[in-house]
Formats: sequence, C-alpha cells, structure tokens
Amino acid sequence: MDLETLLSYQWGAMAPEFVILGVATLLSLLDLFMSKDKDRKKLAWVGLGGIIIALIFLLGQLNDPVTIILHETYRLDSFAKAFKLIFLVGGAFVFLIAASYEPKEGLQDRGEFYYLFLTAMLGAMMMASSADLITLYVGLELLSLSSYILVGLRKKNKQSNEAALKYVINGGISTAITLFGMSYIYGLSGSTNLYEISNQLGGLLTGELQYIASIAFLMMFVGLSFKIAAVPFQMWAPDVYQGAPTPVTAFLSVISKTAGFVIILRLFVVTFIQAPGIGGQLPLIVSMQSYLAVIAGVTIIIGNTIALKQHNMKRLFAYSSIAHAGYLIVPFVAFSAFMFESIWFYLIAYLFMNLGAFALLQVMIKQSDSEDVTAFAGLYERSPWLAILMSIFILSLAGIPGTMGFIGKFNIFVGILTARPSHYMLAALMMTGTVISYFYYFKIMQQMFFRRASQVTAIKLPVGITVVVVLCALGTLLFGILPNVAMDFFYESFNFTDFFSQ
Amino acid sequence: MTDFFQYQNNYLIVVAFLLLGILLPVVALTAGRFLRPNKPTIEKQTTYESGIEPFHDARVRFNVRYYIFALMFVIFDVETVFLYPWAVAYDKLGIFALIEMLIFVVMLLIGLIYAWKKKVLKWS
Amino acid sequence: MSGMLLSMLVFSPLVGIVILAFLPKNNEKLIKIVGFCATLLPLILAFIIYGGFNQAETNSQFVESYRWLAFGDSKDLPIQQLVINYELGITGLSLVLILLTAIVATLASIASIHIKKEWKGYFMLFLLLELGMLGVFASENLLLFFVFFELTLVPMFFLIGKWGYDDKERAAYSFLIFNGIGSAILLIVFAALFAKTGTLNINQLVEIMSFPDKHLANFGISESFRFGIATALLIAFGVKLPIFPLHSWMLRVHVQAPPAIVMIHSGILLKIGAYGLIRLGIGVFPDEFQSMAAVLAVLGVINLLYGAFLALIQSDFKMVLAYSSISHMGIVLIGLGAMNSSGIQGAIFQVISHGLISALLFFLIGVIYERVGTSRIDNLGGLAKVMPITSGFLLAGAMASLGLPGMSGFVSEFMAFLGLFGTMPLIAAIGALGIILTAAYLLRAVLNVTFGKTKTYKNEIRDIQPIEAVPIVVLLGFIIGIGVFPNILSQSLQTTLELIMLGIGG
Amino acid sequence: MSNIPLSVYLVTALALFCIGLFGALTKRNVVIVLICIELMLNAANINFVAFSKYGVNPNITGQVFSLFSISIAAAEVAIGLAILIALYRNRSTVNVDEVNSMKH
Amino acid sequence: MIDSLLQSSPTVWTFGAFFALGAGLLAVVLGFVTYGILAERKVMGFMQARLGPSRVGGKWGLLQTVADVLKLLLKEDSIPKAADKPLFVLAPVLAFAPAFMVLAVMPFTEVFHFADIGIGLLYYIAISGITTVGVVTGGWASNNKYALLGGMRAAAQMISYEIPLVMSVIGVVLFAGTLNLMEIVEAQKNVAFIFLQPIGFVVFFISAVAELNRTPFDLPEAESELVAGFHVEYSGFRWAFFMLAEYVYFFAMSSLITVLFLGGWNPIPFLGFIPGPIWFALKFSAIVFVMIWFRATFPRVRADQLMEFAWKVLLPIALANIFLTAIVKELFF
Repeated sequence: MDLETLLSYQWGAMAPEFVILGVATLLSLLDLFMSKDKDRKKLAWVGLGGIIIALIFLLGQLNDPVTIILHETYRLDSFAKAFKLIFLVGGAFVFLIAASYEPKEGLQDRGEFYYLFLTAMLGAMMMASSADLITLYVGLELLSLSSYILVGLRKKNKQSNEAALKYVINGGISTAITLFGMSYIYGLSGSTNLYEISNQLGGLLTGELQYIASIAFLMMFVGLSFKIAAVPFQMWAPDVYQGAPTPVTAFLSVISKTAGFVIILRLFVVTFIQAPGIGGQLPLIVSMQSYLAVIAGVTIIIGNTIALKQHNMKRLFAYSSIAHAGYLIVPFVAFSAFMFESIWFYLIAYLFMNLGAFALLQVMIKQSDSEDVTAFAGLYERSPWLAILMSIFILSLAGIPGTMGFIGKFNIFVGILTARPSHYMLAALMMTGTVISYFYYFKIMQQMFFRRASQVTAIKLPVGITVVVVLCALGTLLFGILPNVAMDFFYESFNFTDFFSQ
Repeated sequence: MTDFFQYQNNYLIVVAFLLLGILLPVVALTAGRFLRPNKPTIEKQTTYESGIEPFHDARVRFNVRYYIFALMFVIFDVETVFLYPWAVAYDKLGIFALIEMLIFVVMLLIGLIYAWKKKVLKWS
Repeated sequence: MSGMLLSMLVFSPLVGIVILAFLPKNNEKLIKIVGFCATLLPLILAFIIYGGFNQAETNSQFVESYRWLAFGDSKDLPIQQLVINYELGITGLSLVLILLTAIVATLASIASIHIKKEWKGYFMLFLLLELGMLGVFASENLLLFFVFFELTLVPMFFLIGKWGYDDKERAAYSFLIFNGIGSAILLIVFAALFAKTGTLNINQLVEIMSFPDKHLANFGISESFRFGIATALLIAFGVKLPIFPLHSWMLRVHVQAPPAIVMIHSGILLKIGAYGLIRLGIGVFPDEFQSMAAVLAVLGVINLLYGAFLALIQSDFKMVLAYSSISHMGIVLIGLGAMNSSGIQGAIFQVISHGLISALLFFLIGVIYERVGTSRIDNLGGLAKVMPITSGFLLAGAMASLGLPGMSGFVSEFMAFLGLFGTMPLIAAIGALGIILTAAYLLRAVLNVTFGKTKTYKNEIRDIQPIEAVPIVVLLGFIIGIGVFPNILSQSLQTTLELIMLGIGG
Repeated sequence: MSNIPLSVYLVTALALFCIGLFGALTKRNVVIVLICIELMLNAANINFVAFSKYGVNPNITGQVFSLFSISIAAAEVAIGLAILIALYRNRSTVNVDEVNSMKH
Repeated sequence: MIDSLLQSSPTVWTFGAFFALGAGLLAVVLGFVTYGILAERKVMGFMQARLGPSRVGGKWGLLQTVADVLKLLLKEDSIPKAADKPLFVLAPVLAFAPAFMVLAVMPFTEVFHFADIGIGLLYYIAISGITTVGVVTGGWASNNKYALLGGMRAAAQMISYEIPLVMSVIGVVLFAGTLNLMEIVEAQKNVAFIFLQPIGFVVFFISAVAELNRTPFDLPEAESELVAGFHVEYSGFRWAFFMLAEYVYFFAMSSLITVLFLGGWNPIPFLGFIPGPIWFALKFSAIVFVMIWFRATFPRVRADQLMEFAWKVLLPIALANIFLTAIVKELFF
C-alpha cells in the first residue's frame, strides 16, 4: 500500500467525519491551552460551527453515488447519509442546549463536556457508514465510552456518579454480550465484512450451524438493546436519564438511540438477509420475528406502564423513551418494505419532539430547582408560549394528529400491516401503549394548564434554547401537517436499494 | 509436523521454566524449615512501625494518585498493542501505515498533554 | 376560489383563532364578541355551501384533492405506491351535519357568556374544536377524518379540564382515555384498510368493498378481515356514540363540562359516532353490518331502556339529561339495526334532532345552574314562578325530547320504530317501552323543577336575558320546523339514503 | 495440523463468558463486576482467536478484532474505575446495591 | 542439541529434558547471582576506595555470598500476626517465578537458547509485568504501613517506567521487523541497534534501571525513607527470594539489552574469530558493570522527580523516537 493507493481513495467521502474529528481535537487543545479563568462556553459555539460545516459537507454528498473505501470497511450509501443527517442535526440541537446548561453546582469540566459530545457523535457517524464488524464495534464503543463520561461529568453530584456507574456496568455487560455474538458470526463466516458475511452465511449455513447463527443473532440483539434502551437492557435508562446532565440526557435519548438503531439495521439486515433460519425454510431474520416481537411488545408495555407512576420528569421521559424504542423496533420486527423510511421518519420526529421537550425541561429544572412534574405547574400562566410549545412536543410524543409523532406512528402502522403476514398484534400493542401513554403525557399538560404556579414571573429563555425549541416546534408541526415535505426529500435524496449493493 | 512440534515444544519450555520458578522457592523454603529455628513470640510477630506500638489497620485509604497512575498505565500500555503489530509489519505496509500511526500517536500525545495539563502527572 | 370552498369552511375558525391570539388577555367583552363573530364565518360559509349544493347529485360535491402523503415512492423499489390525498367533499348527510355543527357552534358561543375565566384560551380552543368537527364531516379521506377526529379530543380535554365544574379533571381524563381507545381502534382499522387496498378515500373504499369476494381475495381481504373491521368500527364509534357498556365517560363529561361545551358535545360530538357508523360502517361494509343488524337493534334497545331507567332515578338534572342522551342514541341504533329505508332515515333524523334538542336542554340547564348554583332536582322547584320564561322553554324542550308530534323528535322516533317493526317486531316492541319511560322521566324531572314545591333561593333570580333567548328560539325553531316539514331534511338526505340502500340491497 | 479441536476453545470461552455474566449480574462489589465484564470480553476474544486459527475460513481478521477489543476493553475499564473513584469520593462505597439514591 | 529437541515430538521425556536444561540454567543464574552480588560489592568497594568483602573465601572474599545465603537459610522466619498469611507466603513466589520465566526466551548464543517463540519480546514484557503483582502482594500482605506504601510506590514506579520501556523497543522492532529475539539478534549482523537506535537505547536503559529498582531509582527500597520498602516484614529466606528475584531480573534485563541493542552474540567487525558466547558474555558484563557503576555514582532521585521523569520526559521522547525511526526507515532503507 503506497502513496498512490492512498491517494486513490475518495477521502472526500469521509469529510464530515474528518471535520468532527478535527473540531473535537481542536476543542480539546483549546480547552487545555485556554487560560483558566476564560469562559469555556465559547467552545460550544466552536463545536456548533464544526457540526454545521460537517452538515454542509454531508448535504453536498447527498447526490453522490455509493462510495466504498478503505478495503470495503467504510461505505457512504443512502443509509449512511440519511442517518448521519439525523446525527448532525440532533448534534447541533444538543450543542445549543448544552451551550446554556448551568447546573446548580457548576460544571468544572466544561471543555470536556463539549468535545465528548463530538467524539460520541463521531462514533455514531462511524457506525452509520461502517460495513465491517470491527469498525462497527469501534464506533459503538467510541459512542458508549464518550457517553459514560458525559453522564458522570457532574463529579460532585451523587446522582450523576451513580448514573454513570450504572451506565458503565450495564453498558459493559451488553457490549460483552454483543461482542460474543459477533465472535460467533465471525466464526461462522470467517470474515468481518458484513457483505462478505452475508454471502458466506447465505451459502454455508446448514444444520446445527443455523442454531449457532440464531444464538448469535439473539445475543447481538440483546446486547444492542442496551443502546436503544429496550428490554432486556432498559433498566439503566431511568437512573441514567435522571442522573445525567440534561443535555446529555437529551443526547442519549435521541442520538445514542438513533445510533443504536443504525447499528441494528446495518448489522442485522445486511448480515442475516440471506442466512437461512432454523429449519432452513425462512430467512433467519424472519424466523426470529416472534422473539423480536416479544421484545418489542414487552418494551412498549413496560415503558408505558412504569412511566405512569413517575413524578420525576427525567425518569418519566426515560420510560417514555423506552416505550418509543419499542415502537421503533416494531417496523424492524415486521421487516416491512417501508422499514427504513418508517424508522428514519420516526427518528426524525423523535428528534424534534424529544429535543424540544428536553430543552424546555432544562429551563424548567433550572427555574424551579426541581425535576418533579410540579416544576411545570402553572406554566401557562407564567409563559403561555412556553406552555404551548411544550404541549406541541408532548402531543407529538403522544401521537396526536397534526404533529410529526402521529405521522411517524401511522407510517409504522402502514408498514407493519402491508408486510406479509400483517402484524395486527403488534399494531394493537402499539396502540394500547399509546393510549396508556396519554395518562402520563397529559399529566404534564394538566400541570401546565390546570394547576396554579408557585411563582408568577415569566421565564426567560437563553438564545440557544429558544432556537432549539422554535425549530423543533416548527419541525414537529410542519412535518406533521405536510409530511410529504420530509418523505419526498427522503425518496429524492436517498435510494435505499444501494444498502444491499456491494 | 516438525513446525508444530517446535511450536508446542517452545511452550513446553515455558511451562518447564514456570515449574522451576515455582519449585525453587517452594523447595528452598521447605528445606529451610528443617534448618531454621522457629520460636515465635508476640514481640516478634508484631508489625514493625519504627519502634512504636502499631496502631490502626495498615490498609487505609491511600492516595488516589496511585489509581490514576494505574489507569494511565492501562491506557498507554494497551495502546502499544497497536504499535507492536504495526512495527512488525511496517515493511509491508508502507507510508499509509506511517500516516495512520502518526494520527494515532498524535492522539495519544494529546492524551498525554491532557493528563499533563490536568496535573495528573504531578506527584505529591 | 369556489374550488376551495370546503377547505375555507373547515379552516375558517382559524381566522378567529389568529385574531384572538392578538387580543389583550383581560378584555372580556371584546374577546367574547370576537369569539362569537368568529363562529359566524363558518356559519355563513356553511349556508353558502348549502345553497350551492346540488340535491340531485349522487356523487360527493365540492370535492378537493391534493397529494398529501405517499409511501414507497422510491424510484427503483417494486412496491405499489401508496398515496393518501388531502380529500374533502360532502354528501347530503355530511352537509346536514356541517350545518348542524355551524349552527350549534354559533349558539354555543352565545352560551359561552357564562364562562368566567381565561376567555381568550377558551375561545381559541372552542374554535379549534369547531375546526375539528367541521373537518370530520367534510373529510372524504379516512386519515384526514382521523386527524380531525383526534383534533377534537385535545381542545375538549382542555375545555372540560379547565373550565368545567368540581370534578373536571377526572372527567377530562375519562373523556380522553375512552376516546383515545376508540380512536386507537379506528387508526388500526384505517391503517389495515390502507395496507390492503392502498387507498383511504371513502368512495373508492365503497367501490372496492363492493367487488365480488374472489376479487377482494386478491387484495388479501378475506371475509373474516372485513367482519373484523366492521366489528372494530362498531366498537370504535360505539365509544363515541356511546353504546351501553362504553358510556361511563360520557356521563362525567355531561355533568362536569361547562354548559356551552356540553351543548357541543352532546349536540355534535356524539353524532360523530353515528355519522361514522352510517358513513363508514354501513356505507362501506353494508353486508357485514347487515349481518350484525340484530346486534345493533338489541344494543339499541338496551341503550334505550337502560338510559331511560337510570334517567328515572337520577336526582341531578344534568344526569337525567345525560342518561337521556344515552337513551336517545339507542334510537339511532334501533334505526340502523332496522336496515331498511325508514329505519335508517329515522336514525339520521334522530341524529339531527337530538343534536338540536340536547343542545337546547343543556343550554337551559346551564342558564338555570348559572342563576341558582345547582342542578339537583331536589334543590330546584317552583322555577315557573321565578323564571317563567325559562321554565316555559324547558317544558317545550322536554316535549320535543319525549317525541311530541309536531316536533323533530317525533318524526325520528316514529320512523326508526317503523323500520324496526318491519324487520324485528319483537325487539321493536320491547323497545317501544322505552318511549313510555322517556315520557315518564322527562316529565318527572321537568315538572319537579318547574312546578314542584317552591324552594327559597338565596339570591334574587333573574329570568332569562334576551341574548340568551336567541339560541333557544333558534333551536326551537329548527326543532319545530323539522317536526312540521320533515322534507327540509329528507330532501338533502335523499341521495345519501339511496346510496346506502343500494349498498345494503334494500 | 491441530490436535486440539476447535470445540475445546469454544467451550472454554463459553464457560468463561457464563462465569463472567453470572458474576457481573450477582456480585456486589463494583471492582469485581468490572473484572467479570473483562472476563466476558476476553471470552469473546478467545473465540475470535480460535476462529481465526481453526475456523471455517482461517484468517488474521479475528486476531485483529481481538486486538481492538482488548484495547477498547481497557479503555472501558479505565472509565469504569475513574467513575468508581468519583463515586467513592462522594459515597464511600463500592457496592452496587448501596448505589440506589434514585429509587423513585 | 536444543534445536533437535525442539523438533522432536513433545513427550514426557522431552519435557524432562527441558526441565533438566532449565535446571541447568537456573544453576547458572544462581551462580551469576552469587557472584554478581559479590562483584557489585567489590566494584563499589573499588570505586569508593575500599576493599569490599575479603575474609570469607580467600583474599577476594569468593565465598562471602555463599556464607550470606547459608546464614539466611538458618535465620528464623517470622510472619507477623496481622499479616495475610497465604498472600504473604505467595508474594515471594510471585516475584521470583516470572523473573526466571522470562529467561525461557532469552537467546544466549546461536546454539545455546531455549524457547524460540515468535513473539519472544512480547512474552518477555508480558511476563515481567507479573513481578509488580508480587511486589504489591508482598506489601499488602504484610499489613504494615511502610510495606504497603513501599509496595504501592514500587508498583507505581514500575508501571510508569514500563511504558517508555515498551515504547522504546518499538524502534528496534521496526528495524528488525520481528518480535523473535533470535531474529532480532540476527538482524544485527552488520550493525548493532545501539547505533541505529541511540535514543531508543538511552530511554530503554534508563527505564530498565528504574524497572530493576536500582539506584538512582531505588525509591521503593529506600532505607532512609521507608525503612526497607515493601519487604520490611520479610525475613530469612523469604526475604532472600525477593532479593533473588531482583538479581535474576537484573540478569535477564542485562541479557535483554545485550540482545536488543548490542547485537547479542554477534562479534564486533574484524574480531569474528572470538566465539559468540564470549561476545555475549562480554557485552553482558559491560551492561552489568555500567549498572553497578550507576549505583556507585548517582544520587537517588526524589519521588516526584522519579514519576514525572517517566511521563514527561521519557514517554514523549520514546514516542518521538518511534516516528523518527519510521521516517528514517521510510527514507533510507
């Protein structure tokens, strides 16, 4: 491998990653060499600038054909672009939220706070474009390790410590399970390249090897369910969401979860699409449907029912995010023709509504120094616009029409019902979950509109938060009322058939 | 087949050395037991503390710095895992590997600078 | 411009919302006037549409269609393209209901003068609610129908929960959850239909469902699938209507919500259930519903008798009216269960007439409550002396409700039972008992309140104000008008009815 | 060339993995839990290395993967310990079940 | 002989043969330790203008160390009551066994070598790390504050210097292209790596001295500071094993430096007539001498200087050296 091969690669394909990496490095150096008393909030804007540049690069790549470089470990296809778009947009919002994050006990390591977001995003982006088990795993861990630290960044805060510890332990266990599953896949195929594995598994898998493949499948899925906070690895979510700094919680609930779905889609869909399942009649991924359906169903039910008795807003959103993970697994379970677009669309909806809600949550927690639902009491009297914006996000989370959340759910429905066979049970479960979720979502509304406020002062929004909230609300409504703006964009810019092309 | 024998024999030697390394102290100490006197008294069995009566347990919380150095060791030592194969295969890899490793080591260096600036490397 | 008339009608309440948003928060009078005027706009538009409606045309009119949502538009995927359009259009039935909505909404906005706090938010939600209701009746597409249907839930939740009486929040929740369940079922049904047929246009669905079974099997639509969907529709709309075991939420809402909102709720929102059953249920799945006719009829009789019996023993006037609503909805079901021309016509008539009558009665009880501070029958009495005019109106309303000939209630009940006697005489005979009970409970309640022993009231009680009399007079006018000249309704409904009859082969 | 069959490695790895998983789920001391996680990761590494020598299609990639996983595991443990130190400073405990101030 | 043994099929007999050969090496090493200690004392005596041992075993005190060992063997072995007994007993073994095990891969001459493992260097580094565990165990098991502190310090020092040590070898590996120690020696046929890798050599040498806990880096055992470091509670033959481990490790490290940087048994040009074993012995002795020389010359460094030197000076230099080497190799080879 000499200079010529080196230059023959289209490094431009990796431009967004390089930008993020560069900015992360730059930020860490700036943080180190800035004088101590300087305000490090400026770093947030540098980071934001980096994300926007990366976003511009990414948008410039939208119409590029599939690019495969680095010995087929890195591929820039529609799938990668579509999900990187979510990461970058979400990352920009998280940065805006983080720029105005002021915890009570202060934040010592503000520099780290900002550039660890970037490294975590880099991990997520790597996963989106990776076509190799090794790089997938490295990306996954880059994301995980960065977020472990982020969660524990409030060093003096007991809850933050505990959250980080739980996150690390749960994360470690799940990673190990995933890795063990991957080792079997490597053993069965003798390769770490996903497409190579796919071919190998499709051709060679016979007899008891099919059982091993199924076990590997389940192990990897169980391990990866940690990232998306689905059953059986959902236990960490409430504690971690509660203990982590609010921007980190927002990050975990949106970007980290998206990344989890990215790796799940990439890993399972590519790897197992050709592999025969036990018995050999159905593809493995189809023969696993019943197990996955159970996981999805239990996730939805657990998330929604336990959320009912939560009073802490962050915990409540944790359970709500578990429930949403359940909704998002559903199209994967059904393996419908619209799987990619349903998941993509729903994740974007989730990005808007959840980040908007977390942005407001951060403001309210700061205001009332409490994370309880009652922090929202009488918000309508204090700042009617805030209450209305928050209601938009909550209605969207609850899946009320007119918002993006509804269209997302409808997409999923249509997807799973067009699949053969149609999954009525899953649809019914999802709807049950949604109805249960009305209870706790409207509990927040109840506080905002029906209760009296303890203070009457209006709430001042920092600039960053205002931008996030307004953009998110606009997105939620615009794509809720005119969903085809997003769908047409999707179909025009992306062509997911290249997901399978080698 | 001889290749494989050689491979196995090499590790057989390692095992032999391990055995020897364990046996020598065991044998010597057992042999010594027959030669040396053994008259334990309470004074003899007290822990030495420069002449004063020992107080407290010795296993107190010690400085966190030791842990931090241990952590640093783990990180830096394990990163050399990548350097060794790289060094061995460098002839075949060429300039691309050089640039890759340059990036890697620069990152490592940034890590070192980070620890430096955060005063982790300071002792006392 | 006229091509978008229906959209303009549906979204006309937005004008009021936007204007209200810029009004000062505390100017009560101005807000109330603007709120009232805002409801006039849809009313005017509704009459314009009425004027332009071609009574003889069988197809939907004022149709609008724009591409709204498409799935699987990918260039290379070999997937059938699934498109949902933004489709509006009206038939005779929806036209009548739109008129009803516009009228009742305007009258309810007059009734809203009693609202005591946060008028701005109230009227904004009120108009949003109206938007939702108009949309429900104007939609030709099921997803759009669903969107508007759910759009009524959220404003209702707030209107009940914020401006209601003591136990308002529980009522609001109970409203939300029951209707949430109903709409959840609806959404699954719609998604399933969409997944199988690739369209959600009501007219296209009607066409597809009338294909022979063999052809339908190609779509993956089996008989059991259709039957399942029909049952699901019955349950979903049954919650809204409400049908007997699913009714408890509605009582709470009727007792706790502010009178103006109850007018709307009982006058129109409940009718969405009936509308759905007729348009989507019997309209799209005539065969399935025909096979469920007996069930419908029995449910209707149960509703009728259950409502009536319980209304007889209530001590709260509002509860009496609430149970009376359940009872009257039974008549709708009876009419539908008859599955013949006069039955269904009766059902539709009952939908309209009950809308008017219950709006009137709830408005009156609101007026009384406003002045006396209670609606318990025990605590009221001898109102005829202190509020003679109100009492007179109340008596008139009760007469309409119990189906006095010459008023709208009579026409609908008569036709519904006529229909059912034609198909299931035994059930009809049992049901007819309900009519007697209706008279009993209404007379008990109304006579106790108006002519019973005079109670001593703390404050001096004023009789009804002229502005309050407007809705009463208008409503009574319509009630009597329909009672005397049923043709003004049946003319518009004729084509719809014919279409339905074509479906059920009657 | 081999006289130790692949299955021996696999069973060893599986046993290690199960021990690790059991320990990670049942032990109270965080340090032990971290060690157990390490055990699980190394079980996977054994698999990788065994497959890379005796697998259906022996190649070097498995060893490369295990190198990556070793270094990542080290980083993970380092972070785990760092967090544990922070927790210990605030709470003076290294027991998992004493870390529960967030029960709703 | 060893080569033919290596190629025969592995049986109990070959194992026995290896065991016997290993025992032979052990005897040699013990001999080295005996006379290494004596040599150290003599050399230091010479440098400090005194005689050193001169009574037992004639004029040069040739039997002095033997007498010392016998004395240790006869001394009472007391274990403190508060100690953790199993660990206390285990610690010397843990310290000694790896020190001897590393010799398994050490090529002394072309013929006289034991295991010929492809990753000999890695093996050496990995196994030698275990000694640290022994040291910490000893300190911990004693349940003595000085011992514990000494043990912790020793561990901190050893792991800190392990990193520059490991990194500085990478230059050698880059040139040799292998981790096999025999091949590394063969790669030095023409020129010893000390000339190609001067920086690497210096870093390695300094780190090696620190790893061996020898002056000027002998803080863990600094009697003036910590009484006697981690082995303060050890007495008799148990203590002797810590000392033994230290000197065996000394032997191993000197051999390793000889192999890695001085070309092992390769002769200096034009002196090829002198046989390989002698070259090895000469180079090895030179290293040993320099280390003893260090001990006599340098003052002990301060604890903070010690640690910071490793991280702030040696590590960056070692990293830079890697790159210098890679670039030099890219350009000139």
